[in-house]
Amino acid sequence: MPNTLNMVQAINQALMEEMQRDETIVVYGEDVGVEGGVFRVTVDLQKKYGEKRVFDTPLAESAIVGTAVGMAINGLRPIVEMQFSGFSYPAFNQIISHVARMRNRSRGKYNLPMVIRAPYGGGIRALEHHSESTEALYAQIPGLKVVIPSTPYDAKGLLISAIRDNDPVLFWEPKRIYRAFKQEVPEGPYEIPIGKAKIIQPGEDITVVSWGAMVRDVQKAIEMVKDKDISVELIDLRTIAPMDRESFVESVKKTGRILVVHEAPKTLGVGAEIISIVNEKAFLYLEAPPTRLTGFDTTFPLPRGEQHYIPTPERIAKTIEDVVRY
Amino acid sequence: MPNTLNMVQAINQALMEEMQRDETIVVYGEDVGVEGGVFRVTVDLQKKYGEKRVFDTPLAESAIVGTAVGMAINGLRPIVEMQFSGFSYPAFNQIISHVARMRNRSRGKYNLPMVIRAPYGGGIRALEHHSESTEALYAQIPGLKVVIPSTPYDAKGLLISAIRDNDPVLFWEPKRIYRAFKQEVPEGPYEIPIGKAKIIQPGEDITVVSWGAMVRDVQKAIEMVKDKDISVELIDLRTIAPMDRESFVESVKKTGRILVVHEAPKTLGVGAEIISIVNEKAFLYLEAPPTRLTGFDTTFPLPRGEQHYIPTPERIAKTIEDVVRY
Amino acid sequence: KEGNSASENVAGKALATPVARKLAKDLGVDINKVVGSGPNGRVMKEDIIKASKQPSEAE
Amino acid sequence: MIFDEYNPLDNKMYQVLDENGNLVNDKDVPNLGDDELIFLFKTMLYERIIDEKALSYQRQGRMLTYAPNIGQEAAQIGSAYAIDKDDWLVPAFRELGAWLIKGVPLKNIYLYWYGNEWGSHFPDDIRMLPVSVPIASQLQHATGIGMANNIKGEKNVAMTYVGDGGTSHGDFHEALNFAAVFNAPVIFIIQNNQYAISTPRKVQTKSKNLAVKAIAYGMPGILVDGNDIFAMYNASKIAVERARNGEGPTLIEAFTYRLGAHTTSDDPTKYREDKEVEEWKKKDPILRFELFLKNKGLIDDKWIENTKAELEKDVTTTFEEIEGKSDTEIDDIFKYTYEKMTPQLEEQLSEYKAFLEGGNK
Amino acid sequence: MIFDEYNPLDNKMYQVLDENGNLVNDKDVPNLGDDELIFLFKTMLYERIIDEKALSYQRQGRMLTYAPNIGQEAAQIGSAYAIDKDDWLVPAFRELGAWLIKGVPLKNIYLYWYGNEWGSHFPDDIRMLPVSVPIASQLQHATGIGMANNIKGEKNVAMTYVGDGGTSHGDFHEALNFAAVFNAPVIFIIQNNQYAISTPRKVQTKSKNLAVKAIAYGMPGILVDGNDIFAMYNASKIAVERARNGEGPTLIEAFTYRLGAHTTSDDPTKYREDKEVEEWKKKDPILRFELFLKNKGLIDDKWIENTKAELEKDVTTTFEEIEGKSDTEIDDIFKYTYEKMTPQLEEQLSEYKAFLEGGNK
Ligand SMILES: Cc1ncc(C[n+]2csc(CCOP(=O)(O)OP(=O)(O)O)c2C)c(N)n1
Ligand SMILES: Cc1ncc(C[n+]2csc(CCOP(=O)(O)OP(=O)(O)O)c2C)c(N)n1
Ligand SMILES: [Mg+2]
Ligand SMILES: [Mg+2]
Ligand SMILES: [Mg+2]
Repeated sequence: MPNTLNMVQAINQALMEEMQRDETIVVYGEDVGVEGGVFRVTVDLQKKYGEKRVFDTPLAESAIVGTAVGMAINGLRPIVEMQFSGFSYPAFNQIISHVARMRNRSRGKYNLPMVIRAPYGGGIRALEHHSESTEALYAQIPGLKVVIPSTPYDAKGLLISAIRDNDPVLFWEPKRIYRAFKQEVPEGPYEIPIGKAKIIQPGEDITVVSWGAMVRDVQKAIEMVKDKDISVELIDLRTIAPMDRESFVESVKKTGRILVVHEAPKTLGVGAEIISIVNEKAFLYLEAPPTRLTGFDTTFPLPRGEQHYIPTPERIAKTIEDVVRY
Repeated sequence: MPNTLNMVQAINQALMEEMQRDETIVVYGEDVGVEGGVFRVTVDLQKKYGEKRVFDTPLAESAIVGTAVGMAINGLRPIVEMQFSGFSYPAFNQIISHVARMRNRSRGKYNLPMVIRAPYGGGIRALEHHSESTEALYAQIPGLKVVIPSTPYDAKGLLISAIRDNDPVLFWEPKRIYRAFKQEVPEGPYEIPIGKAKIIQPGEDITVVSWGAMVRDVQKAIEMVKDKDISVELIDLRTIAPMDRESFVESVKKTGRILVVHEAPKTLGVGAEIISIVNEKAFLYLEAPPTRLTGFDTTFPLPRGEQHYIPTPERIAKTIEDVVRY
Repeated sequence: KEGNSASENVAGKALATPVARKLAKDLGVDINKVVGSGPNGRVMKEDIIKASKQPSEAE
Repeated sequence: MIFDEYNPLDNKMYQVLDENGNLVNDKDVPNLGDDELIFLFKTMLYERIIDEKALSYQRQGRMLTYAPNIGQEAAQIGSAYAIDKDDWLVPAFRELGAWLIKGVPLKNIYLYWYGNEWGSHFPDDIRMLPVSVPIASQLQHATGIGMANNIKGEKNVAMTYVGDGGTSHGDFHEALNFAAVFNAPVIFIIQNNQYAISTPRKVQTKSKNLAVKAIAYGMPGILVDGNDIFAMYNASKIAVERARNGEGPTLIEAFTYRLGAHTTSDDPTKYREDKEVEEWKKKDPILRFELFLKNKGLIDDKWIENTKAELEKDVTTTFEEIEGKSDTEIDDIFKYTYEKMTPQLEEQLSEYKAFLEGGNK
Repeated sequence: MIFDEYNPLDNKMYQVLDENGNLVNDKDVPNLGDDELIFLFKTMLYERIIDEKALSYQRQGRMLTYAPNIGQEAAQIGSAYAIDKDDWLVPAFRELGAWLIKGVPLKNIYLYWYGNEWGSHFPDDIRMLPVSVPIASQLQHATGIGMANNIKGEKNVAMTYVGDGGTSHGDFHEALNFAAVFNAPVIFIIQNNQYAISTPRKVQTKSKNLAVKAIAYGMPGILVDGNDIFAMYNASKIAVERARNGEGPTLIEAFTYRLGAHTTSDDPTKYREDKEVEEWKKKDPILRFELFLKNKGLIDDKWIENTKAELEKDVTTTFEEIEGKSDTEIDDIFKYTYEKMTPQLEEQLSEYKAFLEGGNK
């Protein structure tokens, strides 16, 4: 039977299967139990695995993450949800001061096999704080891994890897494409390695790096420039930290040009790091300035403005052309 | 009478004078009142201005910042202290969700003329969390300004500007040089503009950008390469956000080479942003890869390891040479 | 690693700094055809200037 | 004093008007004129209609996500009516009735939910903060406002709101603790509507009720029937007077119920029984106030019908004023990040405009 | 049951042994053998000597910043003695006595304060977390450990510590609330030593005492003389038994005093009167326990003298084992960020080593 799933379903399936395999896995957070999450990502988990392993908590992100630290030390593999990535900030101290550092602090006596999941990014015409793309905040913290899938297939495989990883992983789910499309997703477990980007399509003239929901928009842009005889190599970063530097460095050595597209603000966004790495590793191959197309350096606007904020396929296409024609 | 002050004294004097000038200024935080702060930065303020305007709070960073938001809306200009920048994380939600956004959220009805001060950076052989350099976390947040002085003179002038600014300013004080040296500091008020870097010395062969305590180490490194006939243009960024892009872009147009030196971890540190800007604005002038010399992508070590972490003048000198000889 | 004979540009694209590339463009030199004398066959500014002074060789 | 009589440790709940519109407690009828009573009732109706209209617009695809207040009108209006024009109102996001009492024009409110930041730019003389989405974070702002009043020697107070869910958050703890320590003139209203999205009150905390949490801060707390506008008004009035007299903060738990969904994105049948909802419908705060006013001869069905029609017209007109005309202006996205645009922002704005002017989108 | 007898709302403090070593409460003498009593006393002496030695090393420039425990030995040792080997200890940073009871080697402890991460790598079988510097954050870890025990069906408990200052923090609130909601087997010990650095207890909170804060979470709380090792042990033992029997968490306020400075960087004369310190010196927990044991004929001056000499030797030897030999190995800075070094870290490490090998530093 073909298993054609959207991203919500693929993530749910990964959770279902992994919880079956490993009974030390627990899932908790605000509204993840009875209701199955505000996006229904954890639906039916409580029915299947009971209230001990899947449960709702009081409304307190710091404690959700902080207790997960304790649980992980005490032999469980907690998977906790931040209802939106924009509500992870109350847990920021636990994340940076403990989640990221317990292994190093204890010189390996304690490690934290935990996953923090959150719906992430803009584009669903939501209230303030519900559209955040702040992966750069977390990707800069030593000791954390940050993963952002762009397809149902990847979401399942990456989440399984995240769950099995012995280090803490932030799993940020691009909610804009939660239900945007379905894909064949194999039943049963498979791992997609953390720290490995994916070349979505090879090309000769320019390297475009993106992740999450923006990948689809880049693909649309690529369609638009096809008739202009521009051949794009598209890389889906998939893991933001630790970053797969070789993927785009090797690509740039071939194309000589690179564009990073992300939804987060420009300043100190992940694009900055990618460009710096390209400078370090492929400087002599550069034929045009490494370029960023990103959200603005402003707060993400309320719905009546968000269409301006997220780079559109048209803007991406134009920027690709600009870089290639440089 | 000459006013020769170290940085602690210069900051204290700025606070003293500004509180005199403007009675809407209040100063509070953990141990800032009776004790005058664990580094004695706020010493004697309570004596002079009383317990209403200078006071100790319960131990709760989120409330310290959160109440400052309310105070600023209600007509005061609060200056609050985080005892160390590594203890600002419990306030992270207030900072990113409110401090940075109140003006935009209310379309200008409310603005927040407040300053968050904190001792910052490593090098004093302190306990865990007491040596953090995480300016990149805050500098990427739209709506915040982030200032880091490198001398007593600048500290006073920048702090006065920060206090008078109608937007929230994070004033991060490099504690390693709190008492490292004295400088002539004029009595009475003067402003050093926020958002303007300072060319500490002009040079021809390479641009070095740094800030805070690292500036002194770069200066030592410059001494070391002098006899190698390398002429360095040294820029003290002073404001991390919003960044004075022209300062280093114009410099690179002249030197063709740039090195950024900071204490924070490499990945997604402020160096990445500077290098990306150089790529955007001065690409065709580049004669060598823009380079970063930074802390490692690890947690800042406990005292017996910190000598390895912070780039030394020797490492800086070597890197300057490498870039120039490229 | 210091060899400057096995220039990579023979196979395809030149290794060069942005400054050198700009110079080549300004002087109307196809940088991919210049033999580099720098590390790893990097095309140096001098190489470009030299090439610009020579009549273009047969392809 | 009702704060002594109704000790939350005994789980006693303060009530004046029962479900049938009868006074359980004659002596506690607030000293309000008939015009005031009618004004309060009318505001409750207005609130209800605003909610119902918004929900119907939303169903028609004309409105975005909306958080209704149905069932909580008394908790909001009864409390907010106890503060004055110079006092501050610091909302969470579900206090429509309080905002209306504070004088926020409906146009602002609808504009906010319609997805435009200008909705939160209230008229100059309205001392209310914008909606605060991060749960419980606003309480600290209220405390800060109160602290500032003490510092400046002003007599204003701040009234602030949080949900039952919000009491679990660290910011709740810190805000109340600071308020007590600094004797800040703040009234903390918990709208305990029994749910935080799908999560029932009993999952939030094991404390006997939410009012007892006041003990942890050394401030008075009281459990009040939140569907009883008189009880809410009385308790709030006392708290406001205490605050104004320099006696510090107060915690009020308004025991109420969210009759509708959490927001229009929510389906409450997933986590609660219809029966429960039906039971609470009988306690509808509008119903009992209506009965009281009718008994008193202040209103009748005709009056209600006319008033509703008039209010509905106002609501419809207001919505139409913003509908389809409220797209964000591009400049506005950039102009309010700082007092003055940074060179970075100017550059990004002009690049984007150039792109659009190039005939692109 | 002492938790009923000593209601924190009445501000009653539980005490067994008074300042003069006399029993105020005969029936409450814990059922401990003579060897155990002597062990406890010896551990108190050991703790005192470790502190005093560390302070003197620090003054000599041989030790870095150090946080002494002097005066708080009973609060720490009395509580920690109530848990078993399989139970978890989740420290803040000022619980030296508890760590010793838990079996952490002094070498680890000194190594930690000496500035090397290996100090926090306790022997495999010791269920204790490293020092948690961010105030109150550790409480949530303890709650999580307790929740995990419930999920796994294990009978261990977690004992965790926080200071009076820490009770003001949001993390305190959330940790206690979660613990109660999930009925987690956790014992929360507040060491109320009257100061958070320079900030006195009365600035932290207006609550009657810190134990009443338990009411906000629906858990039992008790105020205990923290300088009385018997009272601390008894209250803790009951709390541990409750936790182990599935009755959930308990809050214990140990009323004590920090006789020394906050840390070696602190000068307490800036913020408190010598007189106050002198008053508290009379309540020294070692003093009263010593008197008790002497009255009981279990120890005498000679024994004390010998024991101190023996302990001092141990302390000196241990410090000398680490002094000057505890520089961090470069690889260690990189190796424990992740299970496996990332390519980035490998590169940074090898670049740095290459730099050093190039004869540089
Ligand atoms: C810090 C934070 N976490 C999560 C959310 C998502 N969220 C929005 S409303 C809500 C429930 C709030 O419940 P309650 O405080 O009882 O208020 P009510 O919705 O019942 O009015 C949640 C979890 C949020 N807005 N902020
Ligand atoms: C979140 C945080 N803020 C500030 C500090 C700095 N700091 C270290 S100890 C301390 C006081 C702690 O007081 P208390 O909780 O009473 O514990 P005690 O030191 O008295 O044992 C402070 C403010 C910190 N470690 N963590
Ligand atoms: Mg994992
Ligand atoms: Mg609620
Ligand atoms: Mg204390």
